[in-house]
Amino acid sequence: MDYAIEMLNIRKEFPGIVANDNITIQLKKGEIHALLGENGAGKSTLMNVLFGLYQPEKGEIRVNGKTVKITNPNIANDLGIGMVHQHFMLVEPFTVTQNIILGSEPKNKFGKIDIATARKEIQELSDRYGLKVNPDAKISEISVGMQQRVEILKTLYRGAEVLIFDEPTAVLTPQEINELIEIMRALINEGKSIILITHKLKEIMEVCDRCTVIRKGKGIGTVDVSETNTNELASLMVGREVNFKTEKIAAMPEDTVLSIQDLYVRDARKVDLVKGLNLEVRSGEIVGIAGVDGNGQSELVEAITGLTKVKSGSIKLSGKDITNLSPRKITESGVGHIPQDRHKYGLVLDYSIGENIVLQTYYQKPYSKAKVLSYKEIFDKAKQIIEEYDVRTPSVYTKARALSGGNQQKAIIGREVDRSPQLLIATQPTRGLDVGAIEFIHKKLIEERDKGRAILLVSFELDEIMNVSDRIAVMFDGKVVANVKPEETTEQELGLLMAGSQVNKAGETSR
Amino acid sequence: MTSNNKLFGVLVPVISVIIGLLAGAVIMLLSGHNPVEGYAALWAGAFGDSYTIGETIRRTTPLILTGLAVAFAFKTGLFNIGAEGQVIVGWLAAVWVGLAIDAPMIIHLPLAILAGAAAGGLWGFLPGLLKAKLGVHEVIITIMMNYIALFVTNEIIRNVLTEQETTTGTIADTASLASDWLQSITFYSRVHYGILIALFAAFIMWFIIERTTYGYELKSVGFNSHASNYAGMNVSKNIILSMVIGGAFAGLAGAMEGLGTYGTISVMSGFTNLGFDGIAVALLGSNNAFGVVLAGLLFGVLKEGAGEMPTAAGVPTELVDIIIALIIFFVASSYIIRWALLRFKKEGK
Amino acid sequence: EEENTENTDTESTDTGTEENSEEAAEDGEAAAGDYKVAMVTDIGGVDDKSFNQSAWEGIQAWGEEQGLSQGNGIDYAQSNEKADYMPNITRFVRDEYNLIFGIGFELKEDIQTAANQYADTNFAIVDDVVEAPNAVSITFKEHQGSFLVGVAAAMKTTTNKIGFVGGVDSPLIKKFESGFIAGAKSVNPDIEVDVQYAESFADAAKGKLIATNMYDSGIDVIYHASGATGNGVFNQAKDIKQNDPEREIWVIGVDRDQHEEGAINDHNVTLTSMVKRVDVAVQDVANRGLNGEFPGGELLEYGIEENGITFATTNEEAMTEEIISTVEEWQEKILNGEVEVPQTIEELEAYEESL
Amino acid sequence: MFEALQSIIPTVLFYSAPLILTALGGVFSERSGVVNIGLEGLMVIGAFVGIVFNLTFVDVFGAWTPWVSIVVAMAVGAIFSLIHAVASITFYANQVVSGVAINMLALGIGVYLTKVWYGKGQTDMVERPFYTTDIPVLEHIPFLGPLFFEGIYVTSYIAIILAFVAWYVLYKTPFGLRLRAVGEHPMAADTNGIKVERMRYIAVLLSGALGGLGGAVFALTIASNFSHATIVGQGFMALAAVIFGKWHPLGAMGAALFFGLAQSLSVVSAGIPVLADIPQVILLIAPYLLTILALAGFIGRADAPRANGVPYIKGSR
Ligand SMILES: Nc1ncnc2c1ncn2[C@@H]1O[C@H](COP(=O)(O)OP(=O)(O)OP(=O)(O)O)[C@@H](O)[C@H]1O
Ligand SMILES: Nc1ncnc2c1ncn2[C@@H]1O[C@H](COP(=O)(O)OP(=O)(O)OP(=O)(O)O)[C@@H](O)[C@H]1O
Ligand SMILES: [Mg+2]
Ligand SMILES: [Mg+2]
Repeated sequence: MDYAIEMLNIRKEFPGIVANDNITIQLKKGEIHALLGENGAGKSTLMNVLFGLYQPEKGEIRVNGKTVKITNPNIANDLGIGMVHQHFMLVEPFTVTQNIILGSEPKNKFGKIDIATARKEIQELSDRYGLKVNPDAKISEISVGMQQRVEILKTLYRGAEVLIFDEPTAVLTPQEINELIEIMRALINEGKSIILITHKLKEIMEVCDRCTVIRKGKGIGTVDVSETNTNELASLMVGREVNFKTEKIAAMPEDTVLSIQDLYVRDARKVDLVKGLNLEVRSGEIVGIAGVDGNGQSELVEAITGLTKVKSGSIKLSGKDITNLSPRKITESGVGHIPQDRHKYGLVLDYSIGENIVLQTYYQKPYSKAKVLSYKEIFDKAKQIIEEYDVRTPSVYTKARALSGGNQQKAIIGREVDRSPQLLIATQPTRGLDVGAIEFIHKKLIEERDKGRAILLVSFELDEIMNVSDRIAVMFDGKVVANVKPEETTEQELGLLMAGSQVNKAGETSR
Repeated sequence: MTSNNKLFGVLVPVISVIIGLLAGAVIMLLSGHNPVEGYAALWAGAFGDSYTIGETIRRTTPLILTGLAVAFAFKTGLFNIGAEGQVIVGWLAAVWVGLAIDAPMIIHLPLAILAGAAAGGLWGFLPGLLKAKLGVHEVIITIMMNYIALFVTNEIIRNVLTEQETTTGTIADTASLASDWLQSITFYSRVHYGILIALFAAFIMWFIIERTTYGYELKSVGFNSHASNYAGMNVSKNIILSMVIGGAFAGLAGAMEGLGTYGTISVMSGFTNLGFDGIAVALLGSNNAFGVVLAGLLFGVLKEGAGEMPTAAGVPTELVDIIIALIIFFVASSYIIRWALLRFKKEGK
Repeated sequence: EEENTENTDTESTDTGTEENSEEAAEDGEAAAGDYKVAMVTDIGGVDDKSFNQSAWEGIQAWGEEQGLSQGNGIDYAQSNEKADYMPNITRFVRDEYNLIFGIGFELKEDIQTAANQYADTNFAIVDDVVEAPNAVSITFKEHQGSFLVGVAAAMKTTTNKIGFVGGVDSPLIKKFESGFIAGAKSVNPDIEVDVQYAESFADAAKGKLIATNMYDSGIDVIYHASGATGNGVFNQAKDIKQNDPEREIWVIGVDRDQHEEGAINDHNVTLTSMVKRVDVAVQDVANRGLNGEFPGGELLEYGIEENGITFATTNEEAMTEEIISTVEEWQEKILNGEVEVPQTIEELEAYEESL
Repeated sequence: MFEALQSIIPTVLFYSAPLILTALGGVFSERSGVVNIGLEGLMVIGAFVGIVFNLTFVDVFGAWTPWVSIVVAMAVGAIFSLIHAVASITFYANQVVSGVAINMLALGIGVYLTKVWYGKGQTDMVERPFYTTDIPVLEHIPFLGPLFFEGIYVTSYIAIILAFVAWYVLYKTPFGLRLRAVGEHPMAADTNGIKVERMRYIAVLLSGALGGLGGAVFALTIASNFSHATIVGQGFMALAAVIFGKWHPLGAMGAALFFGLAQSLSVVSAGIPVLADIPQVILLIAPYLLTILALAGFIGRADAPRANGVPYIKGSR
């Protein structure tokens, strides 16, 4: 058999934990090979071993049949292994070109970087694989999808034959995902081999040839994708049956909780990004906001939560005007929010889980009295939430930083839901989480709905929107252009609406 | 693991101090001095009799306070290089009130102390404000504010508090922290009640940071201002508050000098160094109130003891600066000490 | 004088406790054999090439006469910061020194306090005034010396513009300034004197900035009373001299003869220096103490007459016969009381009007 | 006007040169992600070595003494900064702490050795400091020549040229790209095969060399001797210049020149009749006030290199 990469019986330990325990994965030349496992199963670790960032305690790595020792990324590069990391390895203030050439820069006679040559080469590569990146753009100014392509270009520029993608689609919009799949196919056509880590079983079914499953650091086995289905993959991975279609009874919406009228919001550059938006969310319903990233969703959420000033229009919560109140006032009026970026906005990573649980309520009774904190109350509360929301952490005193993404997310959701807000805004609540965790979170959202909360779900995952929402508001160019019911539409139709076509017709039909 | 951490928390500074002193001994040997004599002199200079003990305490007092000033700002992720200037204005304000007001002690003394704290707080307010509202780096502003404090204070001493004199008159007894009783039991050292204020301030800092919602907010903003903003905290307010409280501690340090040690303020031709030493004290005390007290004491002991070294052993006082610097290095590099300790433990097993 | 001393002593017993001062007197006389003298420096340090150094030289010279050496009858303590003064003083008290000098006005409060506390010990403060029966205040008539170098500057200048660089604006330095201006104007009432303060005794960069500015504006003689800030003044003068050896450019030193600082190739930019003989004063006081005649409670002012103030003539090329003789003429006038040298800006104004 | 400029410009240049050099060192260090509060200490060491070497070897090197002195000061500065490098890069020390220790250590060692070697707290004045010169050829350029190229310290121009060199190195060469990458996102650099620790060591050593150079230039153009009072705050001003200049070599140079200009103006103004009535204290604080106003008014937010001050521990995030 012709293997591009073989990782045999790999063992990697971290203090107190065996992240990889005797795992084997073999990548055939020219295939796309999925690596599947729950959060914390050890996927990233395994790939970091292959890329030379970690040294395994045991095991053997072969490249094209030859045993190799990969002690640093340079060696991996030389062996033709490139990696697109889960958290992008891009230097933000640098341009695309600078990021790509970093570490292997072409030089001219005077020791100066030969940017022109580099740019040309990058342009060529970009054209060949249909990547469409602008070599002169700054990383901080391009979309996440573009950044990912820069990561891909980085590996291609270094002549990678084997590409590792660590959860590439977690951060992409559906459109971008489709484009990425096209790019991967183009890569395979050019003779490259790919290892793809993803939690999205549909993607595996769509593009992968084979799939290796790991669970809690142990290899479970490798299956041919053509001979399996998503249900089997899921149960292999989790070790039990997983329910995909979220069970729920029909919504019984009551009073209007959130009512937005003719909202205009500007971003930092003083460009209107929300332009005359109208939206209503009633108690007992989940309204999903569908839309391509960058159509004003973030600004909408920031406006509701008070993080950005509203230019004009009004936001009412159960009839009370909350437009341009401070974030704290808005929170106190009954808005809960699961933010998109949990590390930046959701948690103080250096605080313990317990302290994070009271991030909005620390100043209220019983967590503090007369400005003096009561740690007993705080940690009691934290223990209760950890219990209730199945947050896996050694203790409530553990720093949030040490928790896996899924568990961090569960803690945030627990915190927000526990406050019993009238309105719960969930932005990308399941990004990067495994199917088990996703199932749990969706169930929680629906439970809350059934308790009579109004829920606004913002997501780029059409699946999620279709599965969880009772009503879908499609956002395009700063406005809600359509209101549809999930059972009365298809992903295709939604996709078209999101792309802005038939704006008029859709707008008319939905009103 | 936790017990290990606690143990290391104590061991690391202790080992650092020991290595620092050993290094000092080596330097003395290399430069032709007798380390035993040198350290005997150091000891005598700091603890030799009741007088030196009194002076050691006196010297420790403002160091604790400037250490707290820097540590407090650090807790909010701010670097207060401006303790120096805050000390100076605090000193000025305290003496000013001590001179200008006629009131019974129960009013006068607290008022003078508060004036010092308020002046220091004000001096921290501007950098805090500029940082919070305009994002201007607090390090530059506090450095600039140090110079402004120095020159303006000199001007006020010369032209407002006196008529072209270099030293003001002595403050009223009702504003003085000095104590005949303390002095009499310490052979007329200048130890004064300020040490109680410094210890109380350390307690206050501990309480604010660890026990109150203010502390919770301040630390939260220091760790992650985005998340704090998200959670409804007023990030600007907390940045300003942190600089103001830090400044107030430094101002108190100045008040200690003005109301306790000297009873006057003089035109200064350079900085007092209390603020700069405060940075080292804060860092050595790992920015925690209790640590700052101990670090302040260590500084006080070494600096006071150093005075005896040239006369008794011919060793230049600067040796102590070298030792302190080395101790700070070792504490900062605790990683290597921890690593060595772990190795040691493993091999012992 | 001596009678005077006695008087002050006896009078002051009313304020101090009787026993104490008697004891002090007894001590002084009984221990005449091993009279121990020490000094506490200010921040400048014992080798500041200025009054600390001079004072220590005085004590050393005195010690030599008495057969004493450092650590054995005489000693000094270095102060690195203000907070060191008091511990240093007290250390000597406890080591039973009989006479302790505080060098520099910065030690005023501490000497005052110590004198009040330790009535058995004698103290002396240099450059300031304290009030205690067991302490003597030593000051210098710097204005007189400054007057003399002002005369020299006015004689030397060809541009009729001279400069004064002060350290920290204070009554003491104002004394230098007033005397200097008075001296210069006495020779030439129309002379322009530019005055700048660096607000630091340790800012050589500022000193150099000021000197550059002054020399550029046509000033050709600068008198500095600014400690290490003056390094910058010398540095700039020497730089000008290096580039243009023909250019007549001068610095007047302060406190001691700063001839050495002015050397540049075959030239020397130090015109003269206002020399303050702290050593003379210190030896004088030590001797009086030794003889049981400690002038407690007195203010001793050392001027030209007392040999405490002189001007340097080391730079023979620059200090021509003519200049020296003119300066000496004025010195005579000061000595015989014909000229009363102003010590403050107000007195200076009055003096200028009288010209 | 012309004359005013002619007297201001050379003063600005000599005042700023040590700050520029030291600030460039700060830029290198901080661009690589190592905070350097220790600039003051590095200047102290530079000044100490510059003076001591000059005093000791003036007979050996003659007219070349100041030049050899600053080179030796650079070397010793670099070696001294190794302490900061080892502590903050290899031992993951808190970089601010280590920098503060550098400052104390440098002054301690400098003054201690001065006392041990010379038996007193300050050295003699050096016989051969730097002197100003007219720059050949350039001095004849009309108008500009007399302003910029007459009576100038060559070291001032070295400082300015080095600023441009630093800019070229940081922004035009692979080395600079890597160094900046290490300061922004060390893990990204690591995955690209760049040796993060080595880059940081080089950067810190450069800051030591430049800080040493800055201190030596200060000592040999301005102070002429060494004592505890030779370097008092210049290092902190250089640090301020680094931040003021937004961690850019040319920005730092601009900031240092601005400080020089402000100081020079405060001195010059005292001599200008119209301004003579302004209280002295206003002129004294003017340079510092101007800096604050400039920052608050139009310079505003300055973002440090992202990873500045964060030790890079492989495998953590
Ligand atoms: N640097 C590290 N130090 C200590 N432990 C680590 C480290 N990196 C990973 N681990 C441990 O290894 C286990 C596997 O982590 P890994 O990152 O490989 O998970 P993963 O499968 O990529 O998860 P996800 O799906 O969330 O990306 C984790 O449970 C974690 O406890
Ligand atoms: N320094 C560390 N110490 C302890 N555990 C760590 C460390 N770094 C990573 N981990 C562990 O690695 C595991 C997975 O890391 P990974 O980077 O894959 O995060 P994740 O769970 O995918 O989160 P997300 O993708 O949302 O950031 C986590 O369980 C975390 O506990
Ligand atoms: Mg992962
Ligand atoms: Mg993940």
